[in-house]
Amino acid sequence: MGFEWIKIPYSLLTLFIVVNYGLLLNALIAKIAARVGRRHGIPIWQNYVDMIKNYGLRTSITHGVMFYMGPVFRLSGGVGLLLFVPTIYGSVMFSNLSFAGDLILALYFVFFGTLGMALGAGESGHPYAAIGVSRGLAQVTAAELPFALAVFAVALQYETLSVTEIVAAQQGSYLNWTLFTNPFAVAAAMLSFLGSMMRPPFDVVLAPQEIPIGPPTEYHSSYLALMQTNRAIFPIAKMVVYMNLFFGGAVSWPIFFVKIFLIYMVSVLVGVVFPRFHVEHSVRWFLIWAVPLGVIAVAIV
Amino acid sequence: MIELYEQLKQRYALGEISVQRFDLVFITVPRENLASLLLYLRDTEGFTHLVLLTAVDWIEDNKFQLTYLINNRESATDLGLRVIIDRDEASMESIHDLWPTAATYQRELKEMFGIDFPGSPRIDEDFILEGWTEIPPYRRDFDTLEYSRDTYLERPGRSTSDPAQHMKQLFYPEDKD
Amino acid sequence: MSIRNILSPFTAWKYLFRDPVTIPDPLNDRPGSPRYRGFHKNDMKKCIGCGTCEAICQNGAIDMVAVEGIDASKEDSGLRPNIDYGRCCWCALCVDVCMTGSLTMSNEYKWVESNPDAFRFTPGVDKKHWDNAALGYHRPDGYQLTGRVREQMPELEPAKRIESFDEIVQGYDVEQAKLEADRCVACGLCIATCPAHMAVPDYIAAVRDGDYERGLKILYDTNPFSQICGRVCTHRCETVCAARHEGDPIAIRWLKRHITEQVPRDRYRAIIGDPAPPTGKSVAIIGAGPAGMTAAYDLARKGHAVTVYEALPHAGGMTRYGIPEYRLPYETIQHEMDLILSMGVTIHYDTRIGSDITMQQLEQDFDAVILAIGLQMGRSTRIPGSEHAGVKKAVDLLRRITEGEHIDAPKSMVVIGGGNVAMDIARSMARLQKQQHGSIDVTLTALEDLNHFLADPDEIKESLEEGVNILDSRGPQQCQVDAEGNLTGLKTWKVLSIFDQQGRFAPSFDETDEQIHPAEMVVEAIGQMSDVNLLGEELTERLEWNRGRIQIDTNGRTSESWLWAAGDCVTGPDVVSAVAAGHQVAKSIDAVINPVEALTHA
Amino acid sequence: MAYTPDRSQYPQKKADGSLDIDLTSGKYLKLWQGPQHPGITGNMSIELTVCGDEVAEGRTHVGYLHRGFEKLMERRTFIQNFPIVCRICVPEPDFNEYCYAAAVEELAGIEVPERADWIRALILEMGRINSYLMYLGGQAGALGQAVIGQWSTYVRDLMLDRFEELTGARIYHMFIMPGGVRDNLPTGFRTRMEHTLGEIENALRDIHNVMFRNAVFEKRTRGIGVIEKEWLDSYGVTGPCIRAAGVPRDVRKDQPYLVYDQLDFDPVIGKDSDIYTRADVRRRDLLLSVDLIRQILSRMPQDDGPTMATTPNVLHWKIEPGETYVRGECSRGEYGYYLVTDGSGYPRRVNVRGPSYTHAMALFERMVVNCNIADVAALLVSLHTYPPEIER
Amino acid sequence: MDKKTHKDPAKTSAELPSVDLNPPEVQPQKPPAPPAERTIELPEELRKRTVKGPGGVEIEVEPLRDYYCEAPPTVMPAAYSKIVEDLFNWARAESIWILGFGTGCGAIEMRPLMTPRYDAYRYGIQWRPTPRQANLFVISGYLSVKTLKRAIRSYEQMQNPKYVVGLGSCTINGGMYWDSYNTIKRLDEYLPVDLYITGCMPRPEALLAGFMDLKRMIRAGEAEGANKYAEYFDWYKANQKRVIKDWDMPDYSW
Repeated sequence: MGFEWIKIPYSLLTLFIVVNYGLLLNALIAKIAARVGRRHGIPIWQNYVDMIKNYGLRTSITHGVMFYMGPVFRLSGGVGLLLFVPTIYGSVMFSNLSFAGDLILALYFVFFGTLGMALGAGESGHPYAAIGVSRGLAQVTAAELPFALAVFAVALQYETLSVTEIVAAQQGSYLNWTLFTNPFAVAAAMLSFLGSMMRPPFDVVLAPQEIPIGPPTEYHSSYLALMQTNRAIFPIAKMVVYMNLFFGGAVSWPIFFVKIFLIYMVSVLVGVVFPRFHVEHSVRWFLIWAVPLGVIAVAIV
Repeated sequence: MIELYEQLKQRYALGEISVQRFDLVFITVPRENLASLLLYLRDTEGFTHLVLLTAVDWIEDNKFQLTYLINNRESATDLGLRVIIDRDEASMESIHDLWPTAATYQRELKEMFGIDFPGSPRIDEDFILEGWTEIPPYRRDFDTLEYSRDTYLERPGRSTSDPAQHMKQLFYPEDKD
Repeated sequence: MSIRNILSPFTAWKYLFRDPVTIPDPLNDRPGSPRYRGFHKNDMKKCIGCGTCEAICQNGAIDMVAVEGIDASKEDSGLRPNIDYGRCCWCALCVDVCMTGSLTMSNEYKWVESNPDAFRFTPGVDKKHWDNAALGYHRPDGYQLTGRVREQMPELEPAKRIESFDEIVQGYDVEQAKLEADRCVACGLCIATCPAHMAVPDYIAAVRDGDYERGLKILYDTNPFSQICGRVCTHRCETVCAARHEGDPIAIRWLKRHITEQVPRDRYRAIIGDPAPPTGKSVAIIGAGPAGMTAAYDLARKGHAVTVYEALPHAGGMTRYGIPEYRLPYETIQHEMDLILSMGVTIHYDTRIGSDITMQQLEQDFDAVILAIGLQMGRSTRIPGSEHAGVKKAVDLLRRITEGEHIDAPKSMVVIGGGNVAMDIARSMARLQKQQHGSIDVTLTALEDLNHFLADPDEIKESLEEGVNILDSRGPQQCQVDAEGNLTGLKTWKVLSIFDQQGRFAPSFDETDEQIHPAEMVVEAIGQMSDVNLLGEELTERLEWNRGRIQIDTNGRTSESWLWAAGDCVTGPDVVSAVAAGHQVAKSIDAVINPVEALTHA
Repeated sequence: MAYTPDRSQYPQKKADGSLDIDLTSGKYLKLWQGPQHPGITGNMSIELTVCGDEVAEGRTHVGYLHRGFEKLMERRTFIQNFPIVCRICVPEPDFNEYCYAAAVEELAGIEVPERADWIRALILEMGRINSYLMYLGGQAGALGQAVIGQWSTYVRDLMLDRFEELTGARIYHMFIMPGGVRDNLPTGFRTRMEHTLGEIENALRDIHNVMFRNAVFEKRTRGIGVIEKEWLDSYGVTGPCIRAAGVPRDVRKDQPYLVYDQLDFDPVIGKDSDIYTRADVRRRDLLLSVDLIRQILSRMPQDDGPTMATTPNVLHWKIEPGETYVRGECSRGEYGYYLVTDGSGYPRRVNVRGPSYTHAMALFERMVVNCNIADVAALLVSLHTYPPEIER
Repeated sequence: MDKKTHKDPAKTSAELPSVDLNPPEVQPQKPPAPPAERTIELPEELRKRTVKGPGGVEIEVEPLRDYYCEAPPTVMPAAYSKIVEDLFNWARAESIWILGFGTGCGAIEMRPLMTPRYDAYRYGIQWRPTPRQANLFVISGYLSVKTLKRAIRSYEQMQNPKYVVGLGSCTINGGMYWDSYNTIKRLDEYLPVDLYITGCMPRPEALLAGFMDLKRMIRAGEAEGANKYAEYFDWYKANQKRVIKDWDMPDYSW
């Protein structure tokens, strides 16, 4: 199979749509959370303004090469994740650079950003960033474990490592979704999803009240803007993976938007109303609740 | 409270008593009796709560008055013990071993009045102020207004007139006095 | 970890479907509450610039500044509070303490500026958009930070005081005086109004502190007639007192009296101190009234040799011969005079200038001469019958009473005049009537209506209490004489107006409203004039005159370089004005006859 | 189950009892929380020496808000002090006004009209509600539950509206003056107050459901930050902190001031003395205050009458020599003013005893040892300290 | 371990050519206090020291030089194109991130702003816990000298352009602490202030009004406090050092 160059502009188009959707979705989620707090919240376009503002700041300070590379790594993690999984099933334009073994790559990219961030934040020299990073790594590792198990289960179930094929297998009826064919795997993955979305009760990494927002403490100006961009892409990309693996993918943009929104809402539903766990609590929680589910999922398959 | 005073008087040399309210009495105590008296009051008479420890500067007499206010939670009564110490080289025995929290009060007194409490934890550390170089600010001879005027500049351009002087200027400026 | 504790938090999501509670437009929807302590307002019409707001402000936020377009008057310093919002804490103490209630607060609270110096303004002068805000903090009714009500002065009961010439006013006791002195806010508005510019707030402070010796020192610095003024001063200061706007003015006069009463008389001399060493200059003073004696006191204290010539047997002038004893006991006057004389003043009683000694002699013997002869002749109404022997002049009668002459009190009498002298004679005669006949029948008629009497309201009140029948707005027309030539009464008409449209004295009457007041004696108390015969013709010729009075410059000096004039004879009847004039001439003379000394003092 | 090592041996101590902490060993990390730190209660800071996630030593640093009130008050007259005292404690300023006024009245021998006493009690309870509401938001916020703060601040704001219409200001009310209170209740105040109280009760019901009946919240607060029984006296613990330890100590009940002897209530107490219990005690105390306000409004004199006693002219007010201590039960514990007069127009000495003084300093420094750094913010909040009253 | 002897702060300010350096509207009233000879002990972590690295390598560390940049700030030019600068200014105005540092009592009225009643978020105003990401420093009331020190460091860590709003009377002319020995009187002597909101305490509505005004200034390109700070850096430093008697920190800490 020869590489089709047309895929590159198509992928960039996907990226463009996702960035905008991500920015708007983040704002919408913020508005929803604000609504629970009985207020209106930010305007829907606020994230764009913030980004322009941050890019437009006149000074920025670097603490070293890795400090600069941190957001870049993170962004490439997000972009990479997005580009190597198909966004819209069955669409040539938006299947991106998906290929046979992309599931493994996706798993790698999920972790990649965090690692990059860890290196960058470590370089920033701020003790709270260091604490945040160590918490983040511990928690992400714990949260990745059930996810990996779930992915493993799914891969076993569909006997493929290609996301496209997994999505294809779920087409037809919503009863074909992994959600119904392998609920344990989905449950394990969704618990892990809670842990990776940086929302309570698993946001001890950022924890503004303890370690002023943790790893990104020192990030500012265009670095921060870069991270904001990533914050629009990465969760969406991750949810694309979830959507593809467990919720039957999307065959068109509207379905994509709705599904992503709903998946996002899962973490918000929990996040808005709970306080946060300790990192020990959350690690223990993943190991006690999520990992067994993943194991069961694998076992059942 | 008076009974308690009479009873204490049997055992300790006590100074004058002033009854402020039915539940609040101040007694002057010689400094050497203070620690044992406090211990006795805390352990035997139930005055277990150290409400406050502070000082009053009687600069005219060149004395500091230390006030130890203790409270009996059961009988809901307060007892203020006054200790008069010299203002020069002011120093007093620490009571942080009776109430750990007294260390904080003593730190403040050291910083704000310059009263030393040898042996009290972290007594020489900065507490509230930072890099203070003048005389301790709560002493009466420290003039806060003057210090503030010299250190922190005011916004210029203000002036005021005294009504009487102003009217004099207008109506009878020739009068000397 | 029960299942309830996991599910219960999700109830929070119910608010997703409810409207937010956010205020849609907080910038405009939220006026301050009716009591809100927002930005200051000041009613320029009410503010008197007393500076009490400045005094109470613990933040030093208020400056009193002169404002263009607002002129000072006797009861308004012309200053206005300028508030620094870089200091203010909106505690509203200034509003609470404001003596006139002019200072209030609006309910406006938004003020943003880039320039930090812009936050100073004079409310009421610098126009602000909240100047007309209806809501905002005003001092609530029924509470006050300074006393409003004057301490009641203990006085003899009317029934008792009419029996004798005993002093009516008893004086404050220490407690009362402290309370009264406590009300003073020490704004000092009164100082400018007092002709002698006495340091009123300072001596009131001395009363508060109970330091009467300090108070006495302050008093005698500016007024050697303090004991007298403490009783009979016209106390114009009290008419401009800041406290009068929302309460009674401070009883400044009574506090002055209180100080003089609290210090033992034998301490006075020591407190006031000795005069300066002799300068070798000499001054003659004609008339031992307030003006003359004040000048004598001042000059003697400066070390000049002072000689006073008095035509009557006692010093004190009008304060002694014009004011009845029930208002001002003679022994008080005597003490005051003795005090002045103790400064080294020589006095010659019963010495009349012009007959006993001439002005020319004085001119030669002394470096300067002061004419302080006062107003000793009563004016006449010149109505028909006023030349009758039963028609008397008030000043003459009062002098005779003082001199201890026996006066046959008429059974009934009428007094013409609405001033203090009229009240004095009416009440004095009422006492005599009471003593001689056991009953009172005194009628007092005046042109003015009761609200415009020249007499003190207290005098009027006390006269009424003592049974004097006061008829206001009555113009005297004729003294009725019967066939035997006895005085039978006074005919009066109702007054319609006193002044014409140009403001000149031209009373008009309602002739149909005629009354006859039966009386055996009619006393005219419509003013006094000066007897200047003592000057001698030659000097009278040389001097310049102004409407019948000797012309003087601002320092009290006449056109003759050696002669000064002071007191009622040039300024009109008022004790404290006379005192002020005495100071004035003393200062002027001192500067002239002792220029070096004056320069070093200046 | 979970591994719970005995931490009482840590950090290791030297022979003289001081902590054996060698910063150069690389084992320990110095960590500053504050003053610019969102987890700190106001402008103060704590200097933590941590070993891993565990705090080996904590030191409270205050003084960032020091204005020298006690000095400033010595050069202000008795009336001039009344506007400045409320600034000592921002979230609950009224106790300063009350304690100062009561101390001055006691030494000056001024009898306050009864109506003023009722209004004072009303204001103090309103202030207590505000303070607790702020605490609840802070406690949940310190654990990452932002929504509680949104709700509680909203109802607190409604209460501020009541404050505004009663006293003329939102934060610094300056309403309780030496001599009484400035004014009567505005017309219609009772109705609006009842409405506000209803809103507060609704919000508290929600907060109870979302915050207190919350598995994660319990996980984070049960058994954490326990004040031991023997610390209660030696560290001068008062207020909800001591009541959460099961000691029914409430100045309102023990030494009733104002009109508290005419109101029906029992001190709210807890049992476990941990963060959760303290939060719960405060929540129930808040409800008690709601009830007390209802009692006050129904029992106070219904007509308008004088609310101020006659004082001497405040410009020259002097008070005879004397000294006194006046206390009240504020939302954080015992609040008191020690006032010494010397016969002049100025206080000789004023000493403000805020509950935060002992809680945030000695007690907190003791409690923070062996605490997880993630719990430090929650622990500090649970002591409910306001820095300005520590340093004044 | 050698103690670093600092130049006396007062002396430093006296050496400055203060007249032409002054921002026009802020003239110092009187010469600084006479110098008092004393040395300031640096906190332990800022002193020069030798650190043993892995493998026995000894490294000389001089924290003030190594960890901080002592170069003063520079005036940053606006974007080269007016349209771009206008766009940036618009974005800056619509996205104001406030540093969550409650320096004084005014902090209490910030919380209502963040919460339902006032909900400043809808105006593009947010709070950031770290100075790096914040654009607006609200000095909420009086500043004690001890806090001033922290405020300066926080301010310097913020990125250009940055704004300062003085909240309450105390920032204007000392407020009710005008005679306190521990609080500054004029904020503009130490930091460039864009806007003042008077009141004690200013209500949330007044704060919002201030923020709206600040937005207008930012949009108009008038809020150039950071550049002003850089331009008159020596003047500001001299003022700061005059009141912070124990200057034991780097001269500029970004």
